[in-house]
Amino acid sequence: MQGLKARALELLNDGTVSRVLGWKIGENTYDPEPAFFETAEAMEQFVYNNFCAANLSKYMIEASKLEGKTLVCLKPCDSYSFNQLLAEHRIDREKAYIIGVGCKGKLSIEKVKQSGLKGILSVTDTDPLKVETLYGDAEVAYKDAMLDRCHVCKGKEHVVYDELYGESEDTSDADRFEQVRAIEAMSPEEKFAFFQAELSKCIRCNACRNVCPACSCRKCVFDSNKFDSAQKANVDSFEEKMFHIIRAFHVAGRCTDCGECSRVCPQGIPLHLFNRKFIKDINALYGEYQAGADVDAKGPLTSFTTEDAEPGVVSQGGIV
Amino acid sequence: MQRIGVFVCHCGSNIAATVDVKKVVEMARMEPGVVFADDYQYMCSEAGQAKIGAAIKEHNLTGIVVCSCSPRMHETTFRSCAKRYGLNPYMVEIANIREHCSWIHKDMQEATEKAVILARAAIAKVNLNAPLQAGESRVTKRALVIGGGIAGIQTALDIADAGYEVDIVEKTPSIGGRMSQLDKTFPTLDCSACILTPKMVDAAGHEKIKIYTYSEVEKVSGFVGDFTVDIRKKARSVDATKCTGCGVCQEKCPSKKTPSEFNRGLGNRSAIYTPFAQAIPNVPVIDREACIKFKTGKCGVCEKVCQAGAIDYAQQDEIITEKYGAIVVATGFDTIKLDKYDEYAYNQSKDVITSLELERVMNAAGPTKGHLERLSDGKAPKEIVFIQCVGSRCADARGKGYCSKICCMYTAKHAMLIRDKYPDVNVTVFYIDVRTPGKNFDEFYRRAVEEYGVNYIKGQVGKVAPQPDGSLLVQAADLLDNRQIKMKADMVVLATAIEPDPSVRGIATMLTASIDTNNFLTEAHPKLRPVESPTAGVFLSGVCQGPKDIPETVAQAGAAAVKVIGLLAKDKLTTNPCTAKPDELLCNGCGNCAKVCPYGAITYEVRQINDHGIREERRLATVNNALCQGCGACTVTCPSGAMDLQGFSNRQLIAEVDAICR
Amino acid sequence: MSEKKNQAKMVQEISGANPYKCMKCGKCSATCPSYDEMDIKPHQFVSYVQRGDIEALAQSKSLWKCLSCFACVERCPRDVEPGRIIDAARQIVVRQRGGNYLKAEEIPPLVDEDLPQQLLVSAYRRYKR
Amino acid sequence: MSVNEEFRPKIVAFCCNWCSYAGADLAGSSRLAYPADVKIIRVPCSCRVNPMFILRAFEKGADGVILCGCHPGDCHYSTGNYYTRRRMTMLFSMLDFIGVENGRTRVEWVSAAEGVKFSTTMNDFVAKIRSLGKNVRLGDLRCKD
Repeated sequence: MQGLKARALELLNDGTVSRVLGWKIGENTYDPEPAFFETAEAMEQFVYNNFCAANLSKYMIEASKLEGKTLVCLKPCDSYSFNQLLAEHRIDREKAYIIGVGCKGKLSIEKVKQSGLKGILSVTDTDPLKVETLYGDAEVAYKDAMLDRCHVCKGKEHVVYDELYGESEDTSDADRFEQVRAIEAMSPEEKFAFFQAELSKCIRCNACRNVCPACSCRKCVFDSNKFDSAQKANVDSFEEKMFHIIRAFHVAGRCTDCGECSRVCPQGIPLHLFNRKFIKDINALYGEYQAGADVDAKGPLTSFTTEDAEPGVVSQGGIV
Repeated sequence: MQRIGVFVCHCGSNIAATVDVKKVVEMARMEPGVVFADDYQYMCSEAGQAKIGAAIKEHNLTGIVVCSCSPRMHETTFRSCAKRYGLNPYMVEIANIREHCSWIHKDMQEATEKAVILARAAIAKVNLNAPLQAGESRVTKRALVIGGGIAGIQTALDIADAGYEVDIVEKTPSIGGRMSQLDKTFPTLDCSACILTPKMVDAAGHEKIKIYTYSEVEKVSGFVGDFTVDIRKKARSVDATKCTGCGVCQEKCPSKKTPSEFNRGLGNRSAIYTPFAQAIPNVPVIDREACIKFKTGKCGVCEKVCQAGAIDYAQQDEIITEKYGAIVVATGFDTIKLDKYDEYAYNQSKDVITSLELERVMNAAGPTKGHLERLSDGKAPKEIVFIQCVGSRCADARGKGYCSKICCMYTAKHAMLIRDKYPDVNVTVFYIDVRTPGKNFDEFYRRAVEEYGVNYIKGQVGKVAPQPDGSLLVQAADLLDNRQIKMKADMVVLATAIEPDPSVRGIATMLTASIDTNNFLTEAHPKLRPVESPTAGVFLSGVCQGPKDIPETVAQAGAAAVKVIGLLAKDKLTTNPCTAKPDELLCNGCGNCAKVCPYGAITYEVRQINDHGIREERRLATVNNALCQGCGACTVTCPSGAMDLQGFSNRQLIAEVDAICR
Repeated sequence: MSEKKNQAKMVQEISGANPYKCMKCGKCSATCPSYDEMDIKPHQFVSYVQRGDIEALAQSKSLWKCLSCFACVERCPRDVEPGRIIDAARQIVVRQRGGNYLKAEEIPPLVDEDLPQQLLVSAYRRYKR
Repeated sequence: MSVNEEFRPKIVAFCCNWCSYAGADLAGSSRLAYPADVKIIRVPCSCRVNPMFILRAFEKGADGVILCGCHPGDCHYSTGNYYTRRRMTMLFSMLDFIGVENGRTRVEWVSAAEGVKFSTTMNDFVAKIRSLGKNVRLGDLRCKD
């Protein structure tokens, strides 16, 4: 981390970049948050540890409007989001100096809590995690504290960067579509019950939308009057019901499966399932597609072939 | 708030018999924005339109809803009516309570309820309508005719005679089409070539007509008044500017075993060939598939014998890009394949032929020099059987569901000609129905029976079986005599169903002209706009639109020409104002809309904007209204909803949905 | 529903044929190998069904002269398939007589070497499900 | 009579102006009946139909939504219905994924010449919706217990 900080400071000091986009120390080891650093003093607060899960690419939209270059730290999976934003002209490559930072799987305090520990005072980001609690010390295996998304890691490669820092590790040890398949196998009643239970937790805090690098519209359709679907207050109930389906549809073919939506949901709704379902369908019907892998690729919903499957495929045994 | 007038049409009894129009009026009055509602016998009539006009003035209407027939029928009528009375034409919406309601429902209460809902949806939409201004687009004063048969030639001549430039694109090496293959024509029995050739010559010599033979349309873009077309001029391997048409090359060409397309495969042609003697242009082409020079590199006889030095083996396909204001499709027909009709032994016996093949056999320039003879052994037939409706009027997948229309008449012609020239030959025609609507047509058929002694038997043939002695056993039932017939014939002629030339499918796709399940092009209205495609600027001529004979084809060709002339006579066309429109405050500039635009109408530019006090440079989508055709593909691709479609906006469509589901 | 109409409906149901699609082309009669021995000709079958006169059809010689060769079914341009109609009429008669479907295993012992092949084929066609 | 026969579903049919709306007109002028439950909304092209419209219809009480366009390859705008095909496949799959009966949505290609197909399609779709009964699953999930 010190090496990364030193390199960032060096680039800041020699004027290569005007600011650094990274993570700031939080109250605890486990809650670093995204931040811009413009001075050496501010850089004192800079941190990069195994809890730095936040995807910083979306902040580059605002950073692209600022004078000078912004140094941005991107993990391998974040670099896909960056590329996708680049493909959609939302950010300026010239305004970014990318340090591709190494990642060995990011940790989640929620996972630590899920292991049954209460009254957590401090936690390390080591393997295993050493946890100090009101009730004594404990250990949690690294893998067990890792975010779900890291179990289906996209790999060690950064798809875009100016320089690399640190080692990465492919932490995938699970089938990416396993959960989607499990739901697909349910009866309509079970599916409905599952999503009813999950979605009824939603409080429309918009955290998923705000964090999502694909949800980067200047003004969300749910906030505009273009579809008579505006206002968070219940003028009508339309947006409440359809928000998540529409959101998933709007990012379909553009979502890089970064998993931020599920990570930030205060209610723990597995929102990534909607996106993964679309990704799985797209892969099955229109060929393997990873948003952000190639800036020049044609998106699956902005292209077609004359031999595409008919929508009736859904009722004829589903998309396999 | 709009001030809306609702006008409910009785359409005589077409609507009023099933829909309680008074009730619709009454219910409409209760809808938001409605300040006036009334009904009338015929809204589209002069008096009906005057009623609308009076209401616009009297009630100061800002929008109107007409509950009547399909908007495809009278939307234009009511829009111009509104315009006459000072209302923007795009403030008019139609509730289709005839085709979509009164004509399909029997129960009055049910139909009335539905009509009320349809009216409500239209009212909800008009509440959100905004006045739109139609733009203008230019008209390229040149027409393209695809297909150089009698339909295409006639259309081109008529357009050219009116003073406009016309190009004909013909895929074979010569214009002339199917008609050039025919021997005689009904009901006058004049020689087909004698009446066609002068037209071909006229077309070739006309200063306004340019003919591209051995060429195909490869790409079409643009829209009415301003099409851009790529024409592939296939390499002829002969320099048309040097060739004198002497024909020596064809005589000397050593490769003479290619079945002649012109003679329907009944004779052979050389590798370098003109399809027939009167071909226009009289410039041969080298069939590179058959040419020894192209296959082995050795030969070059034609080049050696050509005095003019016209042979050019190195010639390449050429792409010509040209602009047109109108396009006429005249791609014609072919006979269907008979592979699935084993019972007629077409593939087993050379003596079973199609009627089109018989035309070639009867023709003096044909494979038998006009002698009626069996193709198997060259013997003169004594007994000829004609079978009608082969593949026509079939409900099964083997044939076509429609009547091919021309077969009854040409069979009568064939029967008559044979009996006239060979009185000792017996001619039997097996028919299901004899259909002869047309001037002098039934008289013609009766002459075949009464004067020429052609034996007509009602009953479809069940089977044709080649016999060891070379004859053909024809098995049929005489339905009027109630007896089964087994007769020996020397020759059997099949009145084979016709179908649109297979090339029409690709052309229709390029032109986005709609096509029916039989591959016939659809007309804009089956009765009122029979020579226009629903796609603006595309017109139909000849059999590509439906089976028809020569007189009908020529008549339709003229009609299509008149429509083209009417279009080309205009200097400007008003464009559809229902185009896509981006909201610059919402646009992300992400580029997805341009990816789905079929017209390349969307571009991006960086502009300074003021977003509620924030001034910044943004990359924004811009729509070219002259190019946008208003499909709306971009509106759904746009994640922020910045792109909307005028006349069919998100809010308008949602209002309709809400009104229907209320 | 009258008995007449009922029977006509039954014929349509069993055969799956729609007699109203017939355009009276006579290709069935042209094709039929048993034409001369039939009193009601194949192309007339449909008229009897249209009129609801199944009784006459049931009484006819044709019922037992049809070989079920299905040449008419094969060649009918309108998918009316008179062979199926006569077959259906035959089934109605058979059912009335109390005879009904044979089970497949009951067939071999009944097979007589002198039986015409057509009969067997027709039987198999009818009993295949 | 069973309950389903008395149930009159609300059905929204989006029809493209060039093919399917004309097909519906042809069904009308050919007097080919289909239930009055079907109400048609005219759109220029099937690709104009935003999934939001479909969800909106369900939310407002529709029991079935059908989208009709030109046959693939015959789109008046060349390519519109190809995008429709992908979009609707995705949407329908998602609705199926969350447990909405997949018979409630349908896409059919109906040309201007296919009045018969339009009518049989609508009859068939209405029968399907009647058999599925009232749409309850696209209600507000949070308001249900």
